[in-house]
Amino acid sequence: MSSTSTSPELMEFLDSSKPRQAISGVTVRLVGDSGDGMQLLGTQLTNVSALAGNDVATFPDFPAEIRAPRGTRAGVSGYQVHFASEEIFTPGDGLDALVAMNPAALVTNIGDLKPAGYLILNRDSFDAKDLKLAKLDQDPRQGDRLKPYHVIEVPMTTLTRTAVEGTGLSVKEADQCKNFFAMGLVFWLYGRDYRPTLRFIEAKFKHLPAVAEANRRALTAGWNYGETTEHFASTYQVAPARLQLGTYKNVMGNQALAWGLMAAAELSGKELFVGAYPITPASDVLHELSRYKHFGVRTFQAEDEIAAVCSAIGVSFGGGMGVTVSSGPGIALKTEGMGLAVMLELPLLVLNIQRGGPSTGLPTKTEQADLLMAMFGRNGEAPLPIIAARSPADCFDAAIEAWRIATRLMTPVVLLSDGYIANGAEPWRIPDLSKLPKIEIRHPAAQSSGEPFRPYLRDEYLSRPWAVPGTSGLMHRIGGLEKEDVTGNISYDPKNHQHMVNTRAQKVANASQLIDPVQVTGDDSGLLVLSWGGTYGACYTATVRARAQGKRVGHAHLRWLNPFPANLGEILKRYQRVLIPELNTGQLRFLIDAKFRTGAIGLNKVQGKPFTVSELVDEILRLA
Amino acid sequence: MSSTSTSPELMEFLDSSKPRQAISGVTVRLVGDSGDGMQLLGTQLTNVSALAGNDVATFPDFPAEIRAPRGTRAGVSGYQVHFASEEIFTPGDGLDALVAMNPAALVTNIGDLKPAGYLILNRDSFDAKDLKLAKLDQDPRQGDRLKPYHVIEVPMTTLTRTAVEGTGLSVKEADQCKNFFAMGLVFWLYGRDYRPTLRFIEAKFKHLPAVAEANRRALTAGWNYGETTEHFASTYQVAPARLQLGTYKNVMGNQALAWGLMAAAELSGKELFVGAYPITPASDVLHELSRYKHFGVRTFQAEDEIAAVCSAIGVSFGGGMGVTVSSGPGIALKTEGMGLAVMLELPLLVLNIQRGGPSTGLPTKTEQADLLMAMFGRNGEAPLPIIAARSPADCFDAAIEAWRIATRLMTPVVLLSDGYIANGAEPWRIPDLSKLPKIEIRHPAAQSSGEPFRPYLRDEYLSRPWAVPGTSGLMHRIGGLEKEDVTGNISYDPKNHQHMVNTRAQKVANASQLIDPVQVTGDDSGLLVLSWGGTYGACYTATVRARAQGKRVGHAHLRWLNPFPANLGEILKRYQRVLIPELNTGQLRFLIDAKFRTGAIGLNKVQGKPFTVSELVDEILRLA
Amino acid sequence: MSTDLPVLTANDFTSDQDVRWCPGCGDYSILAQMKKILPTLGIPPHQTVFISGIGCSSRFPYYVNTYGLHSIHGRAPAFATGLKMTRPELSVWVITGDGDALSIGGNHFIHLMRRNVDLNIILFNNSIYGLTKGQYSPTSPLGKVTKSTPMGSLDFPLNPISVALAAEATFVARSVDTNIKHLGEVLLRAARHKGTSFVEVYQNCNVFNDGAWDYAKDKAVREENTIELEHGKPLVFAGGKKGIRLNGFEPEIVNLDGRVSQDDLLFHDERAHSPTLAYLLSRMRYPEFPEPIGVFRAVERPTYDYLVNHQIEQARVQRGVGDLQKFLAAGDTWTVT
Amino acid sequence: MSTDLPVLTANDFTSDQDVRWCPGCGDYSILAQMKKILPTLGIPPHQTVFISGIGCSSRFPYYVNTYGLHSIHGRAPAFATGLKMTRPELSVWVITGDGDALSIGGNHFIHLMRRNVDLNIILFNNSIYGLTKGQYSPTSPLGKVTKSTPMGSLDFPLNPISVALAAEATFVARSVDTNIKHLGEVLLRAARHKGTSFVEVYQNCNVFNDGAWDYAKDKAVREENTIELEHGKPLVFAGGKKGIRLNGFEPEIVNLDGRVSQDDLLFHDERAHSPTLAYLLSRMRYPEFPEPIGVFRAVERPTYDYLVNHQIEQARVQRGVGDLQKFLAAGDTWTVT
Ligand SMILES: Cc1ncc(C[n+]2csc(CCOP(=O)(O)OP(=O)(O)O)c2C)c(N)n1
Ligand SMILES: Cc1ncc(C[n+]2csc(CCOP(=O)(O)OP(=O)(O)O)c2C)c(N)n1
Ligand code: SF4
Ligand code: SF4
Ligand SMILES: [Mg+2]
Ligand SMILES: [Mg+2]
Repeated sequence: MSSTSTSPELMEFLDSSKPRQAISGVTVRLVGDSGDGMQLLGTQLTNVSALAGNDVATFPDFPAEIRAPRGTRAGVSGYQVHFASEEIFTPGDGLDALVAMNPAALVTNIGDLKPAGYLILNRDSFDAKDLKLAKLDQDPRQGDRLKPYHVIEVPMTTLTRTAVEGTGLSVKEADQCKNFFAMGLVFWLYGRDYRPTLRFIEAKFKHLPAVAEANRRALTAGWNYGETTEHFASTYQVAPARLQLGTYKNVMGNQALAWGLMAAAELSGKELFVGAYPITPASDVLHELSRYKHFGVRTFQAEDEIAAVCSAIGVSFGGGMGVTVSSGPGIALKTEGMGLAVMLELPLLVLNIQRGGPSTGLPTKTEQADLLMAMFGRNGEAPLPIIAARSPADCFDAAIEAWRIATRLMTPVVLLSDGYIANGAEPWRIPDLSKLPKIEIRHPAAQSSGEPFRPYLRDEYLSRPWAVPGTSGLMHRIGGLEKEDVTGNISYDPKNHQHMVNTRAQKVANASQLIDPVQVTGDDSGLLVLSWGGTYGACYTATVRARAQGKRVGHAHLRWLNPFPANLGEILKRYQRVLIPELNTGQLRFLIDAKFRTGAIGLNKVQGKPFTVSELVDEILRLA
Repeated sequence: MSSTSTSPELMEFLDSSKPRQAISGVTVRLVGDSGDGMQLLGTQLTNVSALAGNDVATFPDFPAEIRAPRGTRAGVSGYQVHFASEEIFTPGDGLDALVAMNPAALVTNIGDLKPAGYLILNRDSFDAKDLKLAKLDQDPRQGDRLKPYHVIEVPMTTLTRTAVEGTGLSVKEADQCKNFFAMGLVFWLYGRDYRPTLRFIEAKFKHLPAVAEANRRALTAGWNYGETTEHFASTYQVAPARLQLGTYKNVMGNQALAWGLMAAAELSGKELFVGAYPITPASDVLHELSRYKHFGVRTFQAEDEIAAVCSAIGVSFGGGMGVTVSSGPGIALKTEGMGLAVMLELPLLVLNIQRGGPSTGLPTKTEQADLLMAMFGRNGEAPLPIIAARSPADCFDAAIEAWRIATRLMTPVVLLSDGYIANGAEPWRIPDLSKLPKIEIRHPAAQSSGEPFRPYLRDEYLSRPWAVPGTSGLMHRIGGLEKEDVTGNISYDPKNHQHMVNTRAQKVANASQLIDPVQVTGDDSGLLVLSWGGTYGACYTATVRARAQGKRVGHAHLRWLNPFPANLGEILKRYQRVLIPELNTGQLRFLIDAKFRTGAIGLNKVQGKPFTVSELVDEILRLA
Repeated sequence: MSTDLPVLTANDFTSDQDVRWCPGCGDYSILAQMKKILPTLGIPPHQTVFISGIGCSSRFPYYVNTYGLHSIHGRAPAFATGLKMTRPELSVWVITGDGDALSIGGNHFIHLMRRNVDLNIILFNNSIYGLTKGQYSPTSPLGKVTKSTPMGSLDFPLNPISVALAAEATFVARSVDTNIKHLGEVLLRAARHKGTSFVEVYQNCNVFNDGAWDYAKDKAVREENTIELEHGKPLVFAGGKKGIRLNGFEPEIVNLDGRVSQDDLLFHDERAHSPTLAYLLSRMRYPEFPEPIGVFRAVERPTYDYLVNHQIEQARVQRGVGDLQKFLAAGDTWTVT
Repeated sequence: MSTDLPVLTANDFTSDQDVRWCPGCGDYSILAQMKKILPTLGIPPHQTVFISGIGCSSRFPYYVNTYGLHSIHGRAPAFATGLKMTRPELSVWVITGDGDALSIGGNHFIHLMRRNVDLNIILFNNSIYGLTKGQYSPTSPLGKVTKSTPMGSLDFPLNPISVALAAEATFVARSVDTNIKHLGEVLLRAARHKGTSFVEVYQNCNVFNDGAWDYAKDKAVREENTIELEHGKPLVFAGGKKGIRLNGFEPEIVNLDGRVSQDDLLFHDERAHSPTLAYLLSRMRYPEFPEPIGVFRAVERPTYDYLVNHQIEQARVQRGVGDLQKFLAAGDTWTVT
């Protein structure tokens, strides 16, 4: 299913007879029961908005249970979409519209709706049973609580049932179409082109024509409902954003990560191998990659995370592209294997899609609390480079860069993403692969001198040769015991050990010569906001806003956490204060303080949720 | 075999006819092939010296191989003993005497012998084959190399064979007695009482009377050789040290650790459980404890380190004393389990007998490089208290203190020791258990209200109740998912998560109210030497010496690495400079810099060996 | 004060937590049977402990009003072993899934079996990873199309019963979630066995692997596709119309049509000295054979917890109860006065 | 340029490293046999890889002049699986110990078996932890007194052959370190088998467990205590004087004294469809029975590395070789101009 819609004007045809109000951006959250298809609804709204040329950022949020009890608060699943005619970097703070499919969804989300925002409810889901499931004594629609909002109650279930009558669906099946009714209504309200969704329905229900027909009808019914009801005085129009020239598609973080790995493989002339054990929110990387066997991608669902990392090291030993992906608890299990990779000095990517911790923690929630584990979570002195992706689309580039460093320096690299990035979506400019720099990899050639091969002879970056089994004359044996430099033989010599510890550290430090210096946006004195990973968008946006309010604020974002870019110390010095916002208790701040002794200020949130821009703005205004 | 020798005068009877020279302390190193019994020899010398009332400190050093090829450099095994008439804290730097059983042992150790020191060689082991095994082109006794020393060549093999003639031993067996010959000679030289060793021989070879007799004869022959040969002009006499009043015995670190755990169990009214998987240098804790079943000690050799830590957590859940012990690579495997223990808030001791890393590293060598793994080696925000033992005897107290905090705060505690402490030995004053403070543990009593039990209701230190299965009315379920405070129910609530992350951190921080403030010896301004773990003795001794040379130097030693003692920040401020010597690349320094932003100076050695006092003195003189 | 034991009911074993499995999940049925047999064991809730790993099935402890530990993925046997070694008087159940027990937890599983710790381990086998939303598991058939194997899985499945038997298990049984009478009986037998009782339960995951066990569940066909093992009885199925006979080492299906009589059939012996018969039965798989349900093997061997605690007692008899002060003061000592 | 293959010798497979096992260790003998068979396989050293875990036995790779990976404790099968999936043309050997394979590595071991990755795994079974100086291992007998079990071990031992068979192994064999002819032949058979070849070798640790296998090694008694398996042949031992007959599911020893003939004996079938016979043989343990040595089972099943790479090819046939640029540009896209 490939379609390139180059002209937003097409939408004219779908336009409403009602007046159209132009706005620069909208944040909508769709909430309902896990079984209500909210994730699908959100994905479609994201997609059509992206296709409309808007910039888009999303935030899906779902429970840990597969199917938490229907109608309960624990079962509420949500999807937030922010689309705009300007470049945006977060899924938005306050909601312009909230679509709530049941009382549990309403009460758990209403707090985020802006005053005067649209609250669209499924009126059919507010009977006594629904209220009881949501543990409500009283109907939340009674009293003054909803007064501040523009409440629109729609009998969605009834209207959907009517719309799909005659398709042959059972009542239960018919009711499952109501998310498409809601979708139609939302699409109408924001002037979205629903034809991509019609195509989606066609493809998805190829083998269930009745269901396809019912969903199409529900979607149209929702649209028509908006057009005919008196509730809405006007529709809203969000013009295309002026993004960089190019062809775009909408990507989720885990998808972009998978594609980035495939691109890195291609750029380095390797075939990709990913050893993984399923774990939320990392599994989708495995799922995605398992579909591309025709690209030579080998995925291995190992018996556990230990086997996963070890299999990947085995692959790298064999000259392949060894990658492993997991999340917190799974990464904890890989630490011994990662230590071995440090000792072997083989390239390896360890992807950690961070989630709420500690322990099993909050599996479906986001957090940035595995940075120090990435730095120090191995026995002995076992440094390795660490890179963090900053947004869904950025995962693509981060994967390539990680592999570039891993192969150049013959070292395992940790790539940090998180649940927010992994499941979030944004427009991604499709790169021209032929223009991306190749990843040069040289394997030493066969040798017939009869001399023993020297696997730890180093180059100018202290990187050792990647000799590949099958090459004649290069037979060598390596392992986890300390080894003599150059020869790679086991060595218990004290001086050699010191030398090797220093060398491994220096090699990782050398990465700072291979990575970009950190760049600052905004002011170059006053307050510096220093961010890493998925908080990029919120921090960037907040600094823009703070400057708009006349504050002297700069923003720097760290892509590499280890080593730090060479110019970081010098940049930190320019500012009077440094604010480090993190979704942990201050892990980067800890590293920065230890290294630069800046006395940075932390803004720390550990709630399984990303920062809102306003939380950041408030803090910046307080400090700047 | 219990014997209390209260009177060093007994030794008179064993005294030599040669003149006796009184000295305050001696450092002897015994080196030979792994098969030569050097460890046994060293242990005996340690023992008799301790029994003579000397203060003693030792440093055994042996290869990773079980039996490295005989006579090679890789196979050299050594044991250094420092005994003195004053309190000492290290096994000594320069050697007063070196006993070398073969050429490989000679060339790999001669560098540490002081000029004019005794070099005692087994002349029978210097034939062409021996030289070849040691990869020597030339006999090291030739040329000027040994000129600076007092070389005494003894045909030990020949003399031993003669001595044991008639006992019925084969030549091979006879040759195995030559370490006792060497022992006799050394005992003679330093006026050691050899009767405890005779008792040892009797007990050890109870079932091999011929071997016992031969060893006895070899020992006596060695003694007599000293007495009759012209080589020695005098013997040396080291008077008893003026240690604190009390009854002493000689302990090795792992032994003291095991006994400390048993004492902690007794003090808290618990039975001890240790789940472990063998690993050097931690296995001896398991071995030692497995012998005390009549104390109710249950040892469990688990299938791996993961099972080991999990079994211990299971025990703690059941109200028992759950302990697990391992070393670096094994601890790496425990990280997921430790994270769970943090979440469960159950007491647990995780003992890490650190060794050279990373990865398999240098299994039989010492290092302090797992501190940051102890701090941060878990996914998510998972803080726990960390204590480090400072010497072999101190392991006893550290174990008790660790368990006291673990139970008081319901938290896993990491106890760090290292290979140097584990295998080193020193005199230990046997405590009066009845005078040690009890470890108060209260388990909530049965409840019949029918109300659900609240497992996360906290006390003034934020500690939760330790309700034990089998208690009626307290049934509750806990796990690794984030839980609601007080009730312990699973909770995905953002605010609760923040609260729990903060609470767990605060609880660990509260330990600073329960531990001793850090104490400074020496000057309270100038240079502060800040140490932790096994470098205590060397740092203490070095600061004493530096002060003796007129420098303004203080010494502070950290027993708790997390949290830091409450007064640490204030103490650091008093000094102009802070020097942190560590057997790693600067891990404590990193923590100190991050927390106090002191800009401490590191002295870092990663050579699998402890600091020598003079290395430290040199650095202190340079800085103070 | 009355000393009568209160009569317990399923209610006493019901916790106050909402059950959060998908509607229709086979786990409900297993929970119901468990809550039915628990009150009959004469063990009060507070002397019962449920320990689980991670997975849908591993949520089980939250739903029974006993002590419970929802641990980490695959490691429940290790927690349970430690607990039982030190608290042998407690009744301990381990709840696990096919991924939990046989993928990440395979090693602890076999070591639990060989040690024969006196506890019960119930494996909810849905041949899929439920909680992580549908990847294949070690019991998924070859060629299974799942989220992680879009072209079909390539890993030859493990047979949990075979593995348990090879790992020296003393009690091995199988049942089916919806065959509630059978399941209840098997759980009861497991509870009563001294030693590690391993029960594999075919459990339907109606969301990610619906119908995987239909052949063993559907009333219409289950008599053809399963065979109930009864100690000392011949292997008869299909309502008495068919049986299993031995042909060398291979079982074969025979019609009990008169020419072959029950006496010619293979007789079940759950107490056989060697596990070979049980192993042979474990190799009978659908569709070639009806799959045995019931108790494959039930033999006695001293339990690990017994042996451990017995050794403690022995040591105390041999050496006296340890006196720590005396112990510390013993050996080569000297006194500074 | 000549295309003749150079004739290889044991020397070509000898590395420049000093061998550091204890004098007298059984590992030497296994190394010698390995270096004897390697040159006969027609695979040059540079296409051969040895992967090991940690233990005395796991030092093995250093001593053969091939590519080698001395990995971490228990995980060698995982490294080897990754390597072989991506480099199926290499000849891969895994060297492991009884602790390495069955204690910490038990899970990887069973998953290797079921996947049937085309490699050879040789377990040096000395029934002890050598490298860590003498703790009991999963194959140590009950009651074994070791450093960690001064009153005797309580863990019922695992039977490596039974476990391998239950984990769906396709090639399972056993030999003895000093029975060099037999060992050489078994290693050769293992090398030639397509799929995972598992060989248990009884290896003497003369330092920490000397004599553990004397019954199977000593010339004087080994004929009485072992039985050489030969495909299609009756189970005869003790120089032809005794044999093994089946009594129900239990083997029994019979004297071949004329009243019982070879035809009455159990015949070995290493290719049997079901692994039950091999399993039964694995249960024959000293001292009750002579222990079988040789090949218990050797059957064909597609190898994991083949299947993985075949799926890649299939995908390419079905969907064409992937064009990444085209792939990235596909789907719902829009262009900003
Ligand atoms: C260390 C670790 N790895 C992975 C996971 C993710 N995970 C949770 S449950 C599960 C498997 C569930 O399958 P199964 O054991 O069959 O249980 P089911 O959900 O089917 O009942 C996985 C992979 C985890 N929680 N921890
Ligand atoms: C993670 C980890 N745990 C423990 C060890 C220590 N260790 C090394 S080898 C070994 C067991 C050796 O026994 P086995 O596998 O039977 O090999 P053998 O030495 O007998 O040949 C152990 C426990 C280790 N190196 N790594
Ligand atoms: S996903 Fe499957 S196993 Fe899990 S609760 Fe739902 S139906 Fe049951
Ligand atoms: S300890 Fe045992 S297994 Fe290890 S090398 Fe020595 S004899 Fe061999
Ligand atoms: Mg499952
Ligand atoms: Mg072994």
